[in-house]
Amino acid sequence: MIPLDQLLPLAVFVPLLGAVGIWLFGYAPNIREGATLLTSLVLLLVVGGLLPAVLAGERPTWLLVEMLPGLELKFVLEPLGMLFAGVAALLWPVASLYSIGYMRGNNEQHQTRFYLFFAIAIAASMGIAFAGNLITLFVFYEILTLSTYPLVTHKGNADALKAGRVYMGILLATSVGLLLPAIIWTWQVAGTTDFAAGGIIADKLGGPMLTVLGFLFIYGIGKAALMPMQRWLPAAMVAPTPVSALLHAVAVVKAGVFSVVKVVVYILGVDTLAAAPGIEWLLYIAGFTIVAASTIALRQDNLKRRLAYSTISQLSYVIMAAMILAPISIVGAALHIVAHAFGKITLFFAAGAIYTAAHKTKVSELNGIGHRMPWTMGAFTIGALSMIGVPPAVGFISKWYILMGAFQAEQRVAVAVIILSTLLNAAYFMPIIYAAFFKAPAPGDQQVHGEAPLPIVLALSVTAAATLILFLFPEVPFALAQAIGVQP
Amino acid sequence: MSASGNQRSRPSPSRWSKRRTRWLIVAVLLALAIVPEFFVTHYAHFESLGIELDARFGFYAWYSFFACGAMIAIAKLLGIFLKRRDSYYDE
Amino acid sequence: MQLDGFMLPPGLILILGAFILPQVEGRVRHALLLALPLLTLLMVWLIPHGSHLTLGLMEYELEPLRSSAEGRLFATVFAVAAFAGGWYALNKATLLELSAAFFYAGSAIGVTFAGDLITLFIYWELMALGSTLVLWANGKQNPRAYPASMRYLLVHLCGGVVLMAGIAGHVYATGSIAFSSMTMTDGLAKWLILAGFLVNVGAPPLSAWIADAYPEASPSGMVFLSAFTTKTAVFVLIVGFPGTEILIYIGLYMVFYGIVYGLLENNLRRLMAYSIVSQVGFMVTAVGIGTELALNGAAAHAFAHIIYKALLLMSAGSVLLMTGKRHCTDLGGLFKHMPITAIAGITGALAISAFPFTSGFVTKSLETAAAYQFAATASDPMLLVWVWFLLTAASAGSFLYVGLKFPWFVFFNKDAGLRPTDPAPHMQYAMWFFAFLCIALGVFPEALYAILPYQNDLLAQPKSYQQYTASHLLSQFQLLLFAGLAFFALLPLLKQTLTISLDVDWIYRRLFKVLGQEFTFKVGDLGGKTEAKIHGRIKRLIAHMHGPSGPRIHWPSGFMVLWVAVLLVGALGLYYLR
Amino acid sequence: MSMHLPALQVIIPLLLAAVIFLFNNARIAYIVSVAASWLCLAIAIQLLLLVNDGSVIEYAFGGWEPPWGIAYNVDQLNAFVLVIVSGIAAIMFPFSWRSIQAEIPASLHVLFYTALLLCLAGLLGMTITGDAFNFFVLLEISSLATYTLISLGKDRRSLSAAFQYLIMGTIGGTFILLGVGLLYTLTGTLNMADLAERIGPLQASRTLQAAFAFLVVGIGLKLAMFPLHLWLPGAYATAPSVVSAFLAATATKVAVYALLRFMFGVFGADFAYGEMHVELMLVSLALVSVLFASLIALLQRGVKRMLAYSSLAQIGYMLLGIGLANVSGLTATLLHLFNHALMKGVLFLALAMVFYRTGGSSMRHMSGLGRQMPWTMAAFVVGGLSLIGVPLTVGFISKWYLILASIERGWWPVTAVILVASLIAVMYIWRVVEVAYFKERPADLPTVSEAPLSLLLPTWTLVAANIYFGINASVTTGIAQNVAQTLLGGVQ
Repeated sequence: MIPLDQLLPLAVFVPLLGAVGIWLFGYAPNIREGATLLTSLVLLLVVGGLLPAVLAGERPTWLLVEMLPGLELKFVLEPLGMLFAGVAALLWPVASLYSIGYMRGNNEQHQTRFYLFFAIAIAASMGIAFAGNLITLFVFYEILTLSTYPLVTHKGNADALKAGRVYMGILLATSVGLLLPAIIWTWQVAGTTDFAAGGIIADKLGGPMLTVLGFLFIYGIGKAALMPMQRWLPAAMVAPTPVSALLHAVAVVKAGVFSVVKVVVYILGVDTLAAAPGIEWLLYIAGFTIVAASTIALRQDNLKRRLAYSTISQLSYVIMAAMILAPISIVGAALHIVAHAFGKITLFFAAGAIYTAAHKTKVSELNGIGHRMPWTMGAFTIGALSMIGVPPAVGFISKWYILMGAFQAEQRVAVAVIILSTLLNAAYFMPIIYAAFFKAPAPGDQQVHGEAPLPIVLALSVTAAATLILFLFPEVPFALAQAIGVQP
Repeated sequence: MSASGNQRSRPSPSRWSKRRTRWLIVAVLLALAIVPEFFVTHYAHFESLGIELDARFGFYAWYSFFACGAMIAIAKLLGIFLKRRDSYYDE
Repeated sequence: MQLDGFMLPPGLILILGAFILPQVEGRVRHALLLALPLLTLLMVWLIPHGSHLTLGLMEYELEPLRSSAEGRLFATVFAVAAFAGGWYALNKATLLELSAAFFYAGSAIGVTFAGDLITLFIYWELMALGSTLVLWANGKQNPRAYPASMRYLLVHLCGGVVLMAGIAGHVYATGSIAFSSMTMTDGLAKWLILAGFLVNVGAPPLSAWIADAYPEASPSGMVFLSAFTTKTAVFVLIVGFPGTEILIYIGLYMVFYGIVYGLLENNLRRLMAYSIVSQVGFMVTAVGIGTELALNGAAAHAFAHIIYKALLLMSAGSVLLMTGKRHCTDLGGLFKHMPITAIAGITGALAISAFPFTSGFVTKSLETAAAYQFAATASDPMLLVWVWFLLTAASAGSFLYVGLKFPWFVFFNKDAGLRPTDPAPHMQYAMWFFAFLCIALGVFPEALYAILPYQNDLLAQPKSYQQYTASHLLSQFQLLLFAGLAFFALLPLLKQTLTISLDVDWIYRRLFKVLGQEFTFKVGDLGGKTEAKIHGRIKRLIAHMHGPSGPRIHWPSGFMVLWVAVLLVGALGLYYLR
Repeated sequence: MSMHLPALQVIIPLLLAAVIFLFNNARIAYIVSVAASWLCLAIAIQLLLLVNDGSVIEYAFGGWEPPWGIAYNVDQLNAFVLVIVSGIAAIMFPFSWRSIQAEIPASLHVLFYTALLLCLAGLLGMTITGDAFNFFVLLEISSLATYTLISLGKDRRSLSAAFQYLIMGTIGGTFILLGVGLLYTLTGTLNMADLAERIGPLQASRTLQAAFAFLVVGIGLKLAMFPLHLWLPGAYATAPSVVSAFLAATATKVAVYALLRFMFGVFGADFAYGEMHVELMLVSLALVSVLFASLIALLQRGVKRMLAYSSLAQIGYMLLGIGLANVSGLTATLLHLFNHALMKGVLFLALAMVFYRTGGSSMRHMSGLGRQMPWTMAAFVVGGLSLIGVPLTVGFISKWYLILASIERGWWPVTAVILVASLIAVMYIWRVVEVAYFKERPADLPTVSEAPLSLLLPTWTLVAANIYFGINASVTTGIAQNVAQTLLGGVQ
């Protein structure tokens, strides 16, 4: 049995080792894919091995290197990070399975590069999840941005290039332009960047300056896609679907909102922040983002773009939950990271399955497709229900805690936003479901295809099932979410 | 009474007789409903509040008639503002 | 998980049935369609009162199997409605509609057995989904069904999430998820819960969804739809908000809203939909009064209403099915051709009008009785006086716009030249069955009284339910006959036109659309354009600054020497002059 | 032997320059130069280790004690710079052999190595000397060597660039000489340590102020401070690739060191900040320089010229650090001396490899190279990321301290300018990345293969250094912080 504090860095190094393996075996696709799958399973074991400890209240620490005097790269195991890492580690094997089906089904180019950077991105996600201080988080945050750039521009055409520019531009501009000064400022003020329950700012900074710091952090974390920093996300949809699925539904965007929650809970401190004047504007902006992004989603005919805007909206749920600044809403925020991950990856998987099997990308082309691809569209339905927050899908649970938190903090705006956005969510998802199952195919639509390749169907069925199972058995994520910010 | 009017725009004798019998039946029924009023005492529901309107002679008859008349009138009036072509929302 | 004996939530029988139905064919399916509701009914009555099952979800202990008197009453009539509806739909409805309807009915029964708010909410949302599926099932036959269903779904999800918000707030404030009377708690959460319930009950301002969506379902589909959603909402109001005064006003509004819109309506089944609002308004008013008698009245009226409204809709649905016509203006003189349908329709019409010896008579009287019985002790007696007079007038009005209008324009009036026949035998049987129940409940009300929630009250107040006194019978006859007089006397005013009536739904069906078109939301495009503009501007600026040849520009050395001088002189000057 | 290390540091390259000129054999010249550079590095590291505890080595040349003789003083500051300069030389010199094959006629190779060694000797001498006049002499040695090196460029414009640099460099040298002369008339000594002692009581003297102004402007010219920078882009862009790389990584660094040495070692921090308020001038010029140079860099078609402008911006950062006048700011400057040498070194070397294979270094030449020269372009990307300031590279470390300093100062606009310039850096670096990885290779340009190992190896050594000192920056930061504290002394 490997000691806990060594298991922690393994979570980062296993995917990196996998990346090396993928690179070395690039000439033999079967071995290469085997390496991906094997690595993802090993990672799952490693992360799974950490779970009992964190539930038992242990907080193992592993110091990588002292980067600057007083500034270390270090990892600390902690419930919120465990939650994020757990989600990513659980979904990586599934997404790998899916990728194999998708990349082969569509005869994509540069598959080695694809798997290589995918693995690096996962390593970066693990680094973010287990970061023990802001600087470590920032380091892996930037690595994630850079390692996903080749994935976004995978197709290499003019569109991809343009999208890549927007992607890099916004993510780097926010992280370098806002997040970095925020971190340095924090270091200067607090003398540390370690995550600590209750925050490290306390009374060292107050008044409007604290509000400014809050804005710098939340906007600096561009991956959380708070408006008007959201444009990179729809742009990134030019990437192959597995990328959109795992990275832009799970790893990258979740890294964003995870960081937001982490900063709010462990750096700024919920109570400290609540006293900052005007901080509630962040909540209002998040609320606006939820509604506005949903409204835009309504108008998108491209399925992946619709999902992208839905993601923007759902991310702001987490931000809003965090900015409600109530203990219960933090639980909601953490659970929503999990809930949204499983639901949205299912939706993206389904979009990719449709593309692979039927070569369709538009909502308006989906009439009657549910009869051809019952599994895919069934999974899509479950994912959509989870997005709307209808039981028995896990989306209900997170929404429940966000609402409770809103009542705890008496934030009625948040309640109103959730009500409105639920309607909008339904308004842009339900027509797809109806069209797929109840509308007759357009004349001339041959519909000669059947279901997507087996790995794809398998993957999306697994995540859809997980969406339902997590509703019935939310104990583990719930226990982790409740332990966030609590000194063991 | 009927929208498909052009089919029966000219009055016919049979129609007149039909209408007359109909009214006759109605009149008899109404009379039958009023007659027992002389033998039955109504109970005032809000006696304790000093309201005895509902115990008056033939209260249910005239109250019903006028209430219905009023409701039809109000509906007709509102209809002026609220009615739209059948295909209003489909445009 | 803890379970006494082998009891399962009865609603699950129908919900599971919904998934079994597609797996079987022919006779087996027919048998299941009839047997499952009856099995459910049996289960409903086998479960003794009390809570029998706990399930852990999140940090809460759910009680999905709590039997109570109110719940059992509603569950009973839901099972009966599912049975008769299934019978009526037997061969005609699509498989999907049947499955959806069973899912829907099972969820409704689930609500009646919910011992806690979370279970309640879960079934509540499942109901919304199930009922939407019933509408979707008719999408291929009726192109209007889909848009209507989306509006329907959105209204219900809105109600649902408002309810969820309220429940979350309530649970946060009280720490308890128990579903019981909420009249004592206070604050936003309570009002949100009430609002959530009221959306389903068809209360203003969102009353329009009933008339908007239900008529777009198939003939059998609307029978199912009419039975569950609004009545489940009445049930939760009875348990959660007895005696909440605002319900009196809301109920009265609904009563007259239904009558006025019903009078204006030309589409038969929309007329029926408006009458649902009106009738449910009676129940809501009674819940608002909140005495035991009033609650009994509301419960009993809901029971009777489900049956006679289903009967009316079966009749109207048969007409639609056999003639393809849905408007009063296209129909008339069908009595001779569809006698059984006509008899069913007339029976239902009489029942809804509270004609003596029908179910409506005995149940509606309970509600009016509650108004005057409570008046003496109420804090605001005059309100109750108004309630009584208005409800009495509304009883007459019910006869006017459904009791007379429906049979008259469809089965009598002038012959529209249609020559249909009565529908299929199983549909006739279903209608006979409900017609029988309408009369039976009117003649033997004791059976219904025996299962009403507040037995003590009934025994203590003999006068209140002595429906068949001479005085009461006479008053009721007068009320109805003179309403009839008004109907025939003012018939020219009731001339039916091929129109619809505007309602609050105008806001979301027309206004939002227009606004959306006017102010097209283009945030994404706008952002992109601005970005491009800024990008271009920066580029031009730099190019301008750096000269047209860009990188090849050559700056003379003298220029730099000048700068050296400037800098030195500047520095020295600065130091010396300081 | 070890006691003569300070003298050997300069004498070895100086003597060997003469030796290879006499041998007049290119191959021998190359081998000797490489050996010299490695020896210098070894000495520099040894010196740094000796003074790392904060002590100062005083070495009197030829046994003549100052003020008569020339003294070499080694402290942490100049030992640090010595390591930078000789370290870069140790990497660049081996690289040069292959590189100049393609750029310089074979007949000039010996001359090239001679000039190179002279230049190195000059730079090391400027760093190590404790004598103001000796500083001037060594400056001229290195400058003259530099002019020669630049004029060796294949590009015909290199001649005019070298000439322009010659004029400007001479003016700069003259100003420095004037400043030193003024100091001498005022104090009667040329030894820096003595100067510092004697200047103390003379704070209000006009002559002293004039000396200060002449020195700052003169050194400003040498380090290409805005608006005295105009010689730099032309010189860097047209010089042979390896010369550009060497100069970009060392010459301006030594100039910055000179500024620090005079400001703090001679005039003293109190005088420079308290009396002269040099920070106002430095900060305002630095800010303009950072923004202006970054924007111009964005517009360049030639990658080398783009990097030259980027260097101007980076010099702006260093001046900014001095101008911020606190420990973090000076730490940032010192770190950036080191870090910028590493990152620009990689970028210029990568360009040199591109030039070696394709015969050019414009955007067009780089089109589609990502696939044909993967290692070269990977090195370029790492260097670019470092320049942008991405974490785990050295650029991040400098930027961290610079921003920290501006925040400590509470000068938010300065923070904003630093960040904006970083983002512009993203844009100009990414332009190259996109061209290299996404554009197809133009049809008229030949297909090329990866650069030879003898070029890749030095480059990737620097790449590794970029990453290593980006991850484990405790050592460099520790030295820089120590030095900064010493320099600032009581000021704060």
